[in-house]
Amino acid sequence: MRYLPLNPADRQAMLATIGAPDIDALFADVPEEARLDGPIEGLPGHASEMAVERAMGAMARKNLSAGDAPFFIGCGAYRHHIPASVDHLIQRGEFLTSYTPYQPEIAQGTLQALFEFQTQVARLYGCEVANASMYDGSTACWEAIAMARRVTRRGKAILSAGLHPHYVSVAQTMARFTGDVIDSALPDLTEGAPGDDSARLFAAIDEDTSCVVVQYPNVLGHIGDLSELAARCHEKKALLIAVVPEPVALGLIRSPGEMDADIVVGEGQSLGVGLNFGGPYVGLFACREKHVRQMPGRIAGETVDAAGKRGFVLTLSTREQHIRREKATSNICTNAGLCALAFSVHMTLLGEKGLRDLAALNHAKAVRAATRLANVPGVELVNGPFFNEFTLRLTEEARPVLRALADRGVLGGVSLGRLYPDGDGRENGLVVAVTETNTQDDVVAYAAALEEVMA
Amino acid sequence: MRYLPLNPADRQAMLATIGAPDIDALFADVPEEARLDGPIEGLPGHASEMAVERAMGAMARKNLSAGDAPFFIGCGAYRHHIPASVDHLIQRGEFLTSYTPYQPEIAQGTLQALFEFQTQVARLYGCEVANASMYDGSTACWEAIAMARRVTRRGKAILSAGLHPHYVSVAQTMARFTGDVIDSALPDLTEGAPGDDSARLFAAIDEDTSCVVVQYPNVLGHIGDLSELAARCHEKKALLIAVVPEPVALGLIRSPGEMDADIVVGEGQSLGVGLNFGGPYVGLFACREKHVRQMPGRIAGETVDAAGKRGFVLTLSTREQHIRREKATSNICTNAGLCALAFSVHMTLLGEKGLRDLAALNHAKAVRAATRLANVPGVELVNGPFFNEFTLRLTEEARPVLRALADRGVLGGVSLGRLYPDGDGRENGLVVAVTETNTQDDVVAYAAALEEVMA
Amino acid sequence: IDEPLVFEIGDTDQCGVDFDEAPEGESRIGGLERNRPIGLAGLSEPQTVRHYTRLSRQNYAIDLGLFPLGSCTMKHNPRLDEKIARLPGFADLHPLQPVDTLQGAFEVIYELAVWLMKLTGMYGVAMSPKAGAHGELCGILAIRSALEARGDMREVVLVPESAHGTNPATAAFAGYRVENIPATAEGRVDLEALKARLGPDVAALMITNPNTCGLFEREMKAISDAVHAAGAFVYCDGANFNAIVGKVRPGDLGVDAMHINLHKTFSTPHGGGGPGSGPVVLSEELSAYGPLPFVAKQRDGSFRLIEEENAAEIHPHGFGRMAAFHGQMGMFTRALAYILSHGADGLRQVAEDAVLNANYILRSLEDVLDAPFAASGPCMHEAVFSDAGFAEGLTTLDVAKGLIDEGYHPMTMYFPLVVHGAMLVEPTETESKGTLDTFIGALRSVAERAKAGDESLHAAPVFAPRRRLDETAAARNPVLVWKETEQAEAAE
Amino acid sequence: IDEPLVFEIGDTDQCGVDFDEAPEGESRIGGLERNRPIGLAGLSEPQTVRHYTRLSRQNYAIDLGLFPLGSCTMKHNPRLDEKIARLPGFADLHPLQPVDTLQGAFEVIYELAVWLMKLTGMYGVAMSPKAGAHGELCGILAIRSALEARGDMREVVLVPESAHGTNPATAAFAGYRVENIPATAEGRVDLEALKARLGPDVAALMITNPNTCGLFEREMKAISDAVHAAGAFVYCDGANFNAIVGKVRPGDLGVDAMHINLHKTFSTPHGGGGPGSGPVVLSEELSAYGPLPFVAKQRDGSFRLIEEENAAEIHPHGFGRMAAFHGQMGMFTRALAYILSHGADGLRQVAEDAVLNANYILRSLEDVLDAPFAASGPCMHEAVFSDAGFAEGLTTLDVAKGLIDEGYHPMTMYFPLVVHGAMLVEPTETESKGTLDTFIGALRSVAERAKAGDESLHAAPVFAPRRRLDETAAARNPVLVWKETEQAEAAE
Repeated sequence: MRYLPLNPADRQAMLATIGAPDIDALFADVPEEARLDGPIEGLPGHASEMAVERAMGAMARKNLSAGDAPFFIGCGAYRHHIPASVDHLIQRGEFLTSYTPYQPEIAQGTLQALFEFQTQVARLYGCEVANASMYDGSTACWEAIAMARRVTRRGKAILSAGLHPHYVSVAQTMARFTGDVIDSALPDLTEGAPGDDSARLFAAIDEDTSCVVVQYPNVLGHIGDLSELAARCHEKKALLIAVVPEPVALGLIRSPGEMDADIVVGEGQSLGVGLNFGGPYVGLFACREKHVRQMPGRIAGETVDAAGKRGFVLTLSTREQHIRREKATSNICTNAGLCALAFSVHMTLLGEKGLRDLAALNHAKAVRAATRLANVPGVELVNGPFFNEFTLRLTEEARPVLRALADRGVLGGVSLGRLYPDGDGRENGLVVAVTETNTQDDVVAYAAALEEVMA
Repeated sequence: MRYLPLNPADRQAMLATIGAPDIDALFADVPEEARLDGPIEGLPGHASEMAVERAMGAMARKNLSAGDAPFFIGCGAYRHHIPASVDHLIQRGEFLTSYTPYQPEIAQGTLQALFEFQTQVARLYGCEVANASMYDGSTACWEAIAMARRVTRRGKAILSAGLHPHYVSVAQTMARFTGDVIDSALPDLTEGAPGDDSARLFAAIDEDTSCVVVQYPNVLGHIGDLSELAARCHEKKALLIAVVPEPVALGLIRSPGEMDADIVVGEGQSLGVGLNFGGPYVGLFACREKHVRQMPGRIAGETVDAAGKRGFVLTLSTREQHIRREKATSNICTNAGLCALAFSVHMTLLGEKGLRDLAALNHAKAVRAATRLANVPGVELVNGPFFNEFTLRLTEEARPVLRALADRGVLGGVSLGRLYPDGDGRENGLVVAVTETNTQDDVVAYAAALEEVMA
Repeated sequence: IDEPLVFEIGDTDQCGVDFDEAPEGESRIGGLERNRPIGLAGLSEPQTVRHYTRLSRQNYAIDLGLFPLGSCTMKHNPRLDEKIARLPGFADLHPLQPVDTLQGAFEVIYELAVWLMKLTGMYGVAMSPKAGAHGELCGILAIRSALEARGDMREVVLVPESAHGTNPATAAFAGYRVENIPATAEGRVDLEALKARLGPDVAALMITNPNTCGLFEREMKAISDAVHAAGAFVYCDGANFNAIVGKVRPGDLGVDAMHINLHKTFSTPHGGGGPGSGPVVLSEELSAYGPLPFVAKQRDGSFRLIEEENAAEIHPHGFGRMAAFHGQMGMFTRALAYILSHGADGLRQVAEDAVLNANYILRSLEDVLDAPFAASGPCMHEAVFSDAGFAEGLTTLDVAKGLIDEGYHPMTMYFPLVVHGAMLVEPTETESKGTLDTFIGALRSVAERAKAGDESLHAAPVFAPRRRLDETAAARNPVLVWKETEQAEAAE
Repeated sequence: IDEPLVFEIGDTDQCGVDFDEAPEGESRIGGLERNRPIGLAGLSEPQTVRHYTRLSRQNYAIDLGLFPLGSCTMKHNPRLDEKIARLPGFADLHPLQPVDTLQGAFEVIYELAVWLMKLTGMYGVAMSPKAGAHGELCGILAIRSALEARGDMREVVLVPESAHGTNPATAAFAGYRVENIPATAEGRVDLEALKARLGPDVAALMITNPNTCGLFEREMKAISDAVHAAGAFVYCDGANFNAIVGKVRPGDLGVDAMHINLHKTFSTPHGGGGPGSGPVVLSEELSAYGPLPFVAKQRDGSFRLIEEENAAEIHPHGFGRMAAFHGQMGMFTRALAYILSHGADGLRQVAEDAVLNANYILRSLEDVLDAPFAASGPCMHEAVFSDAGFAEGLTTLDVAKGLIDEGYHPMTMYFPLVVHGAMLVEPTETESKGTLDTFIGALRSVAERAKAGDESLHAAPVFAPRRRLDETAAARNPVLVWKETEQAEAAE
């Protein structure tokens, strides 16, 4: 057993010190009838590293990796190029195998990195403060709704039709038990900006509204100015929560904070983390300074040590479960520390110039791809403004088309029919994401395959 | 330029400090007619990380990786499973990006690891001392011959027919210029133990002989006791140099040092390093303590610091080129530090028990494979004793057979015709290596393909 | 040893990434261009590597030494698992790819699920929770769903005094009122007190077993029976499963739901605070309410994904999603690699060695440190000590910080709450006897100083990258992001 | 900060690797079984990771800070290159696979060769030398072969006083007698002295350009002409090619052979002392004698390997192998990734920034440190200082060790030999202005202490993992391997 340093002689010596006749004596408190007397049957024994690598490698090879096909899937998780140095750095044992930094004197590496992360997130989102990460965008979104309830002491959350349906589902799950009221709607592909239901939102805001939740860019790729929505919310003393699924967008377009959103949350996976089949990701969470004591999750703060030297600590922990128990702002404990570090390293490599260049490149490639794909007979681009993701309306159901594209080696996007199984015209919708990783060859291959399939 | 931190403003400020009008002023000493006035034509400009990864990845995919086929090639480089932790550790920036440890106060990590490496190599080889590595086995072999010349003040080296022909070639290259006499022979497949020319060696040793060089296991996989050869060498005051291409063998079979070899050198690639298409590898070099001042290469030694604490330094550097210049024992400078570390980490993970188990597993699998392959009609096993490599004699030329096996997805070994182009029966020889990485399925696939090809 | 902030050494023009050229074309962002600087400092790659490498060296980590954090199970993280998780066939998959391009991914999830169910003796498992606390929430939501399905709207969740903070927080987050159950003097749940409190308003008991005093709840079966008899459910906090994996199955003790912290028992790296992963094993009754999505194996050996579009038919009572997508795939691959490496025999050995190591520490130190439950029988994976016997003015905190100067991360402090000045030490199975002996010597020496009244402990640590940090000032006047003005002041 | 030796913490039964079970069967090792213990200590994986992680932290490295080692060119090592080198399509190839399974590997070698030839303006390149010194040997052997082919058995190689030690050692290793050529006061080769020495016994001049005084040999063309006129060859030590890559081609200056240290100019990591890689570019005449094997591109775009079985026809005059197999593939992939990343424009920028950084250091410190060649014009990639002006009893060594306490690796000391107490500082292009400024401040402060006679410098370093180590004792009584007895003594 390569991971277990004790050998039989050690074990004997230690049992002698303990004064136990054998190892079973140490399990004496386990009721004998429940104690297993040997390895569980039907489960294999230990295996060499080589054997495990072979078995897991075989499973890995049963999947089609994004890198092995022209790849256009987004919808809340985006494929970007991550510099090799990011992974190198997060694999440093001192980051990878360290604990939550409750002992700040020997955790300044993690703490300073989190402080830098918070600063980056706050600036990217145009907010005053940010926390040290959440699980992912979807849970950050619910936590924001719950926070709005605490801030406003109201229980109705109005969700935009452009909010990712998984995020809506998470909110509905939780609200079922907390008693919050969730006012949601499904996106309409047939008129106006897709998924932009501002009129509905304006009309729905009332004195019971804790918050309006709007996604930017939204699930269909649409982007629109949030300023008026923010004003309408604030008129009724409700909070505006903006959800940002693609942080790269904010290298090009205005941040929700600048447009006066109160809480901005989102998914950070695009930078540093990678696709990972949906997890682990990293939830970003930022808000106004005045609301910080209602914010969930860990927060790093600056202070000094006994010698007057600058240092960082986890702070405001009276919001947290390990101190406040049932009165905590959230039950979150372990969050996404290493993913936050990866995000922050990638952001540091980019800097403002790099983020802006990256965003411009994404947008330019997306525009070119959208134009090309919309030229395919039977395909129509429904978006007005968008960033790196857009929605196509086909003359037929999108799901079988995607299936046929996959048979031709193209991963062409997400069918709205998968996200919204109830039809109503959405089944013809196809959401396509384009990033800097897509070559012109990819676009050509996609268009050719789509023409063939739609013919 | 992601690796260049200076920006245009920095450059201007620095030129001002220097007092140079522009960068070209700093190249004033380069004759103007030779100075290039722009990037060299015909060469591309800088590229993104993603583009480089794509280009290099495309080249990588044009090769058939050993892991993607039943793989039986050895002949001086062996495919073993390397634990993932080895690569993790050698990628620590403090090891990867550190310098030769000439400043021992801030290089104890490297120095202690080298001291441990030397101890491991000396013990594995059954010798008193070892150095901190050579480039590879072939150059270590020549350095041993040159060292024998210095020790014995004689100039004739007798090479066994079982010595790897590349090693022979290196010795011949160098001897052509140094004036050493190289007495070599080609292996005979038709009688006795393959490549074992002890009778010829015994007969050739004389008063001019500086050394006899014998490989163990030899290039055809044969292993034999070296004790008598050592005695015969010592009778004539010549040195016995043993060359070990496969360190794993010494987990099972007696070390050359135990059989009284004077210098033991070899290739260390099997442990920690990997195939790497032939390099970088790591040459191992061990000898008697009394000859240490004639040993080439760097050596780490133990000492104490000004506070009396144990520490390690590079020592006996008066043998080396940076001190002794033309009187040095060798011109070697940079050696294989990181590969030596990888070897040492792998050896530490194995320990004696692991090395013995690994060797036993290699041998058992090789015996099983040899038995199976020798059952194929037209195939004969020529070895008596062997470790994990053996030679088959086919009823036809081996090279086209290997070619046909490769077409069937099996990398079946090395044809002797490739190593010894002059024929004489050797062209029917096929050297096959089997390690712990070969499954029974691999053997079955090999035998089936061979039957098909030989039919 | 000071490293400036990125914002102090970088600037907004510096960049460590090169890009391909952007194609020409119109912009389609509808006038939403950024019109103000963002303020993100960049660094070239050499500067970035150096910044984070230097920062990293201010951390303590498992790779550097023993981490005696009770209840946190900081064990060795195999590097094989890191390699496996990075295979493109796992790491470079999108969660919304067509399902037939993901069969290997589903196989990983399914295989891991089978192991978890068999190791715990449970019927089902929800894989998507993102961390232990999220798993607790999932389990409690399943319990609440089951009760609601019975038309039984209970309001209270009982939690022992010694529980992790996440337990009451979770219950509250799920809309329950929390009540505490006391412990006996020997450090276990007071069965009689529990029975007395059980009633028709109690939805569940959240219990930790082995508990946070390091003891196995001997009467677990009786506890479960009592809870069930009252129509409530038993939620087990699986944080300490490492102590019993392969030795006893929680399902055999009447547990209805239990989360498993993959990073604790199955060694996914803690990463300075996550990511975690908290699959929840569930009884047959509760499984009906588990979240979407999940993986099902079909007759032909292929895998099917159960999500919204087919759930109505196959999983009609599920309470919905806990999170977007499938859960922490990166942790699943690591955990499965770990599990396959150990196998059933190795996992059992894990529990035995973890318990052996903890008892060795307990018995090696009980002469110098007060061990309140030393007489309660063998400890499981962790040993608890109290501050009884320390000289006036010297505290558990001082001992913890003193341990830093001895080269160790401190033990868990002031938890569990039922022990005064508690010190909870969990060595795990991946520490050698030699390391334990050295650690025992170090803790003994610090403990002796605390008992002798060595006031110099107040100054500890002195050999760490920082002296004691002022946490009160940090909370009173929070500085949570870097601001330019700060830099200007610092430069003065 | 002390870490015991593996042999002190491990034992021969401990193992950090698991194996599949060995198949049953007879042994065929002919009675050669090991019959004595080997004495190899093992560790479990957790112990191994910790041992080497701890050891690593006693090293200084580029990832931690500036490495001002003149002539060694310690620059940033891109992590992309590490990733590329580990692609199974490169790392998991055997050198003796059938050649049509290796076309991508040959493409890497060929493409890199083309870059090296174009960057140097040379006709051919031998790729197989394993390091710079090995490349020198290869070049000198080619020269000797060419002379022998002419029937011209010359005996002497001329080497400037300032040359690297490998130059004379190589010439001697190849069977030549070495004679020194003096330098002028301004730090360059004395052309007149060279001309005076040239004659029919001189086989080659081994020159370094830019030279080890950090200066470009202005009269390089005249030097080459003189050497050629005498029937000899010009070997250039390419260690300092980083200063001029993309700015001037050695081939245009009359060089006949030059090795390129891939780890210096093209940033393969130094790794604590290798592996290096030393391809040698050659003139057309010398190319005919280069070693086997090598790669040739065929008309159809495929690649062919020239080795023993076809060499008689294609490369009849080659002098044979320098080493087994094809050279340092792992370094080729890294260097090519680096070259493609920079491109022709970026490599030119590399040289410019390297030279700019060095001149910035030279001019920022010449007021406090004696710069013997300050008046010789701009320096190239490195700046040389002397110990002139240090107080009695304080030496370059003291300054170097003092620099360690300031957090830096020392500069190259006592080299070149032509400068008294030489300090050779090469910052490289991958250092930022901010880092240079801080370094300049640190070196200035130490230099001022040396001039002021601050005796406390003798004690430096005091903040490093070790104080000054006794190298004399180490050499006088060499302890080169660990022995059990030592341990016993240490334990007493």
